[in-house]
Amino acid sequence: MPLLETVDLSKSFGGLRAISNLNINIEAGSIHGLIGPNGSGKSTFFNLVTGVYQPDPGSKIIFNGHDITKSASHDIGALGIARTFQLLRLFSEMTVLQNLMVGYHTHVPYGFMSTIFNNSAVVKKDAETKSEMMELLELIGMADYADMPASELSGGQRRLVALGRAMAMRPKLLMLDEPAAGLSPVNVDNLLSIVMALKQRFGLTVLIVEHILKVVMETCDTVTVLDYGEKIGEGSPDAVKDDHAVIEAYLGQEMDDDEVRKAFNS
Amino acid sequence: MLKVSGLSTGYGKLQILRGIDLNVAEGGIVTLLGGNGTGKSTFLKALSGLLPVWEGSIEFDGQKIQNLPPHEIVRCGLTQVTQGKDAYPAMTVEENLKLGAYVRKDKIAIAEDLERVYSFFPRLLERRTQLAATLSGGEVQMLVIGRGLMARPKLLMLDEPSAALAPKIIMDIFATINRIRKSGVSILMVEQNVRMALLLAEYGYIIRDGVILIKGDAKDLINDPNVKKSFLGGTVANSTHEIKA
Amino acid sequence: MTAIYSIFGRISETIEKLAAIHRLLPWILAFALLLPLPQILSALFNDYYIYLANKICIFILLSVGLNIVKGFCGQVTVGHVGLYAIGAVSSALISLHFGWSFWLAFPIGILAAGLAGIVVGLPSVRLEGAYLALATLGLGESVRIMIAVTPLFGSSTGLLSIPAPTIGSFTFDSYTNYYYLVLAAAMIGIYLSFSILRSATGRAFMAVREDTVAAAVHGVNVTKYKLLAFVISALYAGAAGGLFAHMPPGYIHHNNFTIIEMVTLLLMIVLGGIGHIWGGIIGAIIVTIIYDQTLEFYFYQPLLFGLTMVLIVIFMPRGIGGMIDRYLATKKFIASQEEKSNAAS
Amino acid sequence: MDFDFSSLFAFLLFGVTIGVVYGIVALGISLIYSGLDIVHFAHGEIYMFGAFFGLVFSHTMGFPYPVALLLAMVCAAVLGMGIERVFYRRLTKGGGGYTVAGMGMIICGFGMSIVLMNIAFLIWGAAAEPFPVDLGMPFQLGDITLPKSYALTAVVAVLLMAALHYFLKKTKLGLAVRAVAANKDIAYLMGINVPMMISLIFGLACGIAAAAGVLIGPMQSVQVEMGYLMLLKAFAAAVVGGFGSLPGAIAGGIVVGIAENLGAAYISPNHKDIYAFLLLILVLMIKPSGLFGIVARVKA
Amino acid sequence: SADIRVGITMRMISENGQRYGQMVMDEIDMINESGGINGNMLKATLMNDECKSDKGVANAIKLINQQKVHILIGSTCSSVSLPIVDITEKAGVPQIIPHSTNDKITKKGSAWVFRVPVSGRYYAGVNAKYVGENIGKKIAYLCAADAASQNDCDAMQSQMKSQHGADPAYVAQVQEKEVDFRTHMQKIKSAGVDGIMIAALAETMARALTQSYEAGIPASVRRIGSSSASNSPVPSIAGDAAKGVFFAAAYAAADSRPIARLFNEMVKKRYGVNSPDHDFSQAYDLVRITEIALKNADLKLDDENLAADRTAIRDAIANVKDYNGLASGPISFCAAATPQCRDGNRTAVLIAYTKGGKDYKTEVLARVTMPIDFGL
Ligand SMILES: Nc1ncnc2c1ncn2[C@@H]1O[C@H](COP(=O)(O)OP(=O)(O)OP(=O)(O)O)[C@@H](O)[C@H]1O
Ligand SMILES: Nc1ncnc2c1ncn2[C@@H]1O[C@H](COP(=O)(O)OP(=O)(O)OP(=O)(O)O)[C@@H](O)[C@H]1O
Ligand SMILES: [Mg+2]
Ligand SMILES: [Mg+2]
Repeated sequence: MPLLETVDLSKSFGGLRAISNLNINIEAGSIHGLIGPNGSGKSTFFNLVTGVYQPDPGSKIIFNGHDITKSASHDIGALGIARTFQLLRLFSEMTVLQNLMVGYHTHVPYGFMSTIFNNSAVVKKDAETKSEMMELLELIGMADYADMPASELSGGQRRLVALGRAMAMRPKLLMLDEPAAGLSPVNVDNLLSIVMALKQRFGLTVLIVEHILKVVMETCDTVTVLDYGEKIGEGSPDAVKDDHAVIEAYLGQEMDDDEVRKAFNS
Repeated sequence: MLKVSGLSTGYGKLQILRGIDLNVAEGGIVTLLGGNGTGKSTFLKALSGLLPVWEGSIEFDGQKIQNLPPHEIVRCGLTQVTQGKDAYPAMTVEENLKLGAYVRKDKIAIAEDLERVYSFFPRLLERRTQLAATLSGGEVQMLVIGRGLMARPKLLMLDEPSAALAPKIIMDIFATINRIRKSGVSILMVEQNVRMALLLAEYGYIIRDGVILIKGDAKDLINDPNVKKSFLGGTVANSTHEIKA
Repeated sequence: MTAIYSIFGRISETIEKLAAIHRLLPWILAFALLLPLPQILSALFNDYYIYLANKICIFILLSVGLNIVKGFCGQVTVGHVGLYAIGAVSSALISLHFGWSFWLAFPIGILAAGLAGIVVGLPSVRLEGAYLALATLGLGESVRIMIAVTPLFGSSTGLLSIPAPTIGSFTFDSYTNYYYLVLAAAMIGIYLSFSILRSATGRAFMAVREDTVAAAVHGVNVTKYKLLAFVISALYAGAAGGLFAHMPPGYIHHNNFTIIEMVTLLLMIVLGGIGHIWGGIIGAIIVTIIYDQTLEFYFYQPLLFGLTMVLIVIFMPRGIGGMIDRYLATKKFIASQEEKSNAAS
Repeated sequence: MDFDFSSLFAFLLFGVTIGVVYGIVALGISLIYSGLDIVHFAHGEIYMFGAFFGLVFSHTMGFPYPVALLLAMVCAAVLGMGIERVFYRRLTKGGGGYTVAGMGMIICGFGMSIVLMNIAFLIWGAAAEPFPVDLGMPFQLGDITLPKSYALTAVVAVLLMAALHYFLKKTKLGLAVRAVAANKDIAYLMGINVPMMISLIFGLACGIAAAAGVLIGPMQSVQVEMGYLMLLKAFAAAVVGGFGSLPGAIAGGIVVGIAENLGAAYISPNHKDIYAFLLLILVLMIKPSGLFGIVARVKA
Repeated sequence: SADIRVGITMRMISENGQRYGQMVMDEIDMINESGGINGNMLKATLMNDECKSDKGVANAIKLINQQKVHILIGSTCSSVSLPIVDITEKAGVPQIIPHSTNDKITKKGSAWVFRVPVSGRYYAGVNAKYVGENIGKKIAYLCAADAASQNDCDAMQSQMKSQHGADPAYVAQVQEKEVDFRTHMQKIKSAGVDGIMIAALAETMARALTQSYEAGIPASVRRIGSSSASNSPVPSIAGDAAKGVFFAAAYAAADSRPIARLFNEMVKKRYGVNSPDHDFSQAYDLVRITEIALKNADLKLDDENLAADRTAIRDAIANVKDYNGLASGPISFCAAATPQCRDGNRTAVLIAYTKGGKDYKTEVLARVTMPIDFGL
């Protein structure tokens, strides 16, 4: 049974149909790629699944056996879906560690009332959470920055924090919206190894949107290709890479250095 | 055309750049490469006047421009397209583009340039009356590059123009950049897509920890083993990522 | 200046040590230390300062509450005095009209303010920033006008002879006696604010403040936390209102709840540090004292207050609390740097 | 009881005539909001200063009323620009709106409002000053007398609104103003002289507020404390009309003016001042974008 | 000899408020210059309460505990005097009130409070009698939300009811600083009344008066003012609209007694006020009464005897009988803690403006001394 399943998922903005009748199955334990030209609806898909946008009537989203089509964002998060944002949206006035602690929110083992009546247990549990989060930071290599406000990090560092914050949710499904955009090639490799390590360690299912093909090709088990909100291809990375429609809509021809130079000048 | 020598700057008391020397020749195309957090965007901000220059000088077109207010630097012909994809969300695509030509007075030429931008990026033409807030990430990137062009700058600075773009479009963008260069605009480009950037550029600089580490002809750099290695120092985080699974 | 900082640092270290023994220990100790304050003030200065201490405690409740909703949850409300007024008027009315004891009227007043807090908070579900400020400004001012035009609420004469609380034959009718009551209330208020803000609830507030969409996606029920923040702060305001109403001479009037009072409250949290856990407390103490010391210059006092507010927002946006934090952070950073260089050598 | 239609007409007329004044002040508030993304809480005091300037020019210095109106507008504009330069500049650099700096801006506005009020108090004292202006006999509309000043106000309001609307929507400078509003760094990179643009916005908005002050002076006399109540009503007007929308500001002002007059006439005279706030809150809850507002949804 | 400490809390933010405060301070200085009181100097501390009760309370406590004053003067606003009554009673400090007219101040039953102005209950009685007999019974009321005006308005309505059986034709409560009365005026106009009572602070009243004429309510409908109608901003702001307005006050500038003429001269010279309203005269009378009382009190003026001195001063004020000053009638106090004893001034004078503007003129319509128990 797929972990996430969408049935006839649609979303229009005014006259624009950003997603139309999309059926996607994401198998548990897999790394699933979602690619497509700019504006093809990938981020919209993320927003629909995580409840940021409400899908059009007739759509259905099922996660782990629950129908989450109409659920609120925070309930969806509690069910085990974590995501990053294309534009990150870190809590910029909070420290890196606090960002992660918010990610952990749904697993906080005490309620509001115990913060009033049973403060010592709260303090103890927070200390535990903190060390857990520090471990996670260690894992993504940001432990040194734990007490720094997120606003003072560079673009690349922020991406890692966003990843960490999503991981702090202890999700079943991790959805990454262009996690490698703007990273230097070396750091792209680093990021990939971090994601792979996290996946193995926590038994994650991962959905990646990425334009850096290397990421998709090297990590994904299955790739879905969108164009104008519709699925135009799906399969293993290699199969998709050679799919004519996909090349036409998204990849373009592969070229060696000289061909590229020539293309520049054409 | 652009001559930067000994440039140092930073945020508050935190120094980021420590004496950068960099030149862009008239009609040339230069790329600045480096790991994350090494100070590339900071460098561009200093050139545009958004950050004060602590030390060193910036000479553009024979004129010293360090510490001029940003809008005057733009009038000198130096335009930057930022990394943040900052379009004006509450304005339409076309209004955004028109703003790019704010410093210009030649109405007819502006209209021509508008058509040109639309011909580079047909997607923008489809969405010309849409609010920029509703564009996809890649569309916004096209929009801000287009907007930069509208100023008809002498030197266009691009901060990661290909980030978050589909592969097919990246090709188009670089080709467009090349065309822009050919029309007489010099280009200074920060990139993470090292291969494409070095294929396009004539000259390259590699920055690390606020200093220029390597520089040279793009043709040489692309095959230089040190280039690859130097990226290892890029600090997404300080530690190297030996993951213990 | 550094002396002040290091004293503060020393104090916070000591507090932490004490808290390690038992979490309530620093609180009980502080309470015990502050208990003889009236006698000390009376001996050192005069009884007027006991009255001032009473007022500070009430202001602490107000500004700590305001800091929760504004500083931590980022909801720009300027209707806080309205809630304060509701707490005061309901508690006063209940004891005046039904003759109920303070110990019943006071909690009912708090609850009434809490309920009103939900009403004031409701706009926050849909509105942000400036819009919310306007909505709450309207609500706060409406409360004051309602009091001003409704005879039952005191109208323009005000509610007078609101009885002082009693326990058995002990009456809280002198400022010394009343001090024990407001001190206890303020301490409980501070303690609770620390508990709330240092837990997941506090972090959820901050997440809501920073980015509601990101907060929601990370499992924070944004609506719930916004309302929670408003209700908590309203409860604080209600408590402060009740205590103000029953404080001798037991008189409240609608012009105790104007925009000027609101601005004074704002000044408190701005000076103390918006979003700083000590912000409301530091602000309430300093502003009340400075205000008192400059009473003579009444011609220029509002001018100075306004100017202070403007300048603080511009030059010290994180207030005194933020300055202390930065100092401590820098110190910690330097220490860690030294450690590193030591390790290297 | 018979329904008294002539009275109803009178109430509507009162609502409209006071409403346009709310609208003029709201116009300035809206302009600053759409220009800088901040809500200017000291705007009521600028309006008050404008009224005093008008009084000084027309009574102390003896200029004719229209000249005094213009001079007061200029002076208030200069005052506003000065305040912005000296105090607000550092905050607006940090961006307005919902940012922490935006919150600081609101508080700073409150502080500035107190400062201005007390400066005015030190200069002119607390007593209300009469500001009689002879515009000739009032209009007689059947049973209702309408002083000419009210009619003049309405005309000025419409003119101001039209001029501003044209400026923002149709001129290049207007586009630049909107760009500065949204993102100052980027506006700089477009070659816009951001500091000058901000001064311009403030100057315009404050000049408009002064116009309202001078116009209302003859009807209500001039007093240091006149700003606060006007500010509240103008806020209500701006929100009801749609924050940032200029025709909305005037329309909102009229709606608020009518609402409070009808409310006072037919619901309860005691609660006249509450109706504006109720309307404000109602509009915010039901249609936060107001009658004419535009919403820019921000993409996730 | 030592200092007699006097604490004053007043509304020092309005222009006239400042003048009243200044007058009290000046008169005290003059007492000191002429040798003080039995050789003791008066030491006065003046504080501003902005007409806000919490500030007034703080001032009173500060003056009593920090300055250790022997006597407290204040406040001008009823809503500030009211809570201070409790403070002075508990602390045992005599409080003498310059301007507040609210009934409840003396009804609280404090033995420490004395009122120099005429209580609202007397004003209402005088006003209602005159209105009912000379103007008519159909009266509209506009009442502003400050304590004095509210009190005047309520008392007037109940007096019209009890003296003439008349119900109000229209009642509206407005904000303290209301600026737009046109809707009310329109309704009043359609109601066709005999008179309009406007109870508000001076500036608000002036605006209401002006707008009543703009609404087309003819001059034949008489405008009745609350006691603040005597304040000079009313005629100077309302201009022509002030003409014909009448009100009850404690002092008439048109008073022909020599003492009054001298006083008018003095106020004009010192404070630039053309013709002083009764708040000036009350402030002046208050200082004189205090002076008399202090002269008669046997004061030790050392720290041990502070309480005794305060009591002595209280008793001395209570002993002031038939003080004939500026007030239109004699002022007498007595020892019991009752309104009868502490509302010392029972004579109201009915005044009407005959000319508005900065150089306004008044005439006296009647002078009435009320029975001591009236309105209780
Ligand atoms: N809130 C919105 N209102 C109107 N249109 C929207 C909105 N959000 C997205 N769109 C439109 O929906 C389409 C899909 O956008 P989406 O962000 O999902 O693209 P994407 O596939 O993520 O692109 P990219 O790779 O460039 O990030 C775009 O054309 C965009 O303009
Ligand atoms: N506003 C700021 N305040 C303080 N420090 C900052 C700020 N912006 C960036 N920095 C710091 O300056 C350094 C350089 O940042 P910069 O944005 O120039 O890097 P970059 O080379 O563009 O990296 P990337 O490729 O990730 O965009 C980083 O270490 C970052 O933490
Ligand atoms: Mg996207
Ligand atoms: Mg960068």
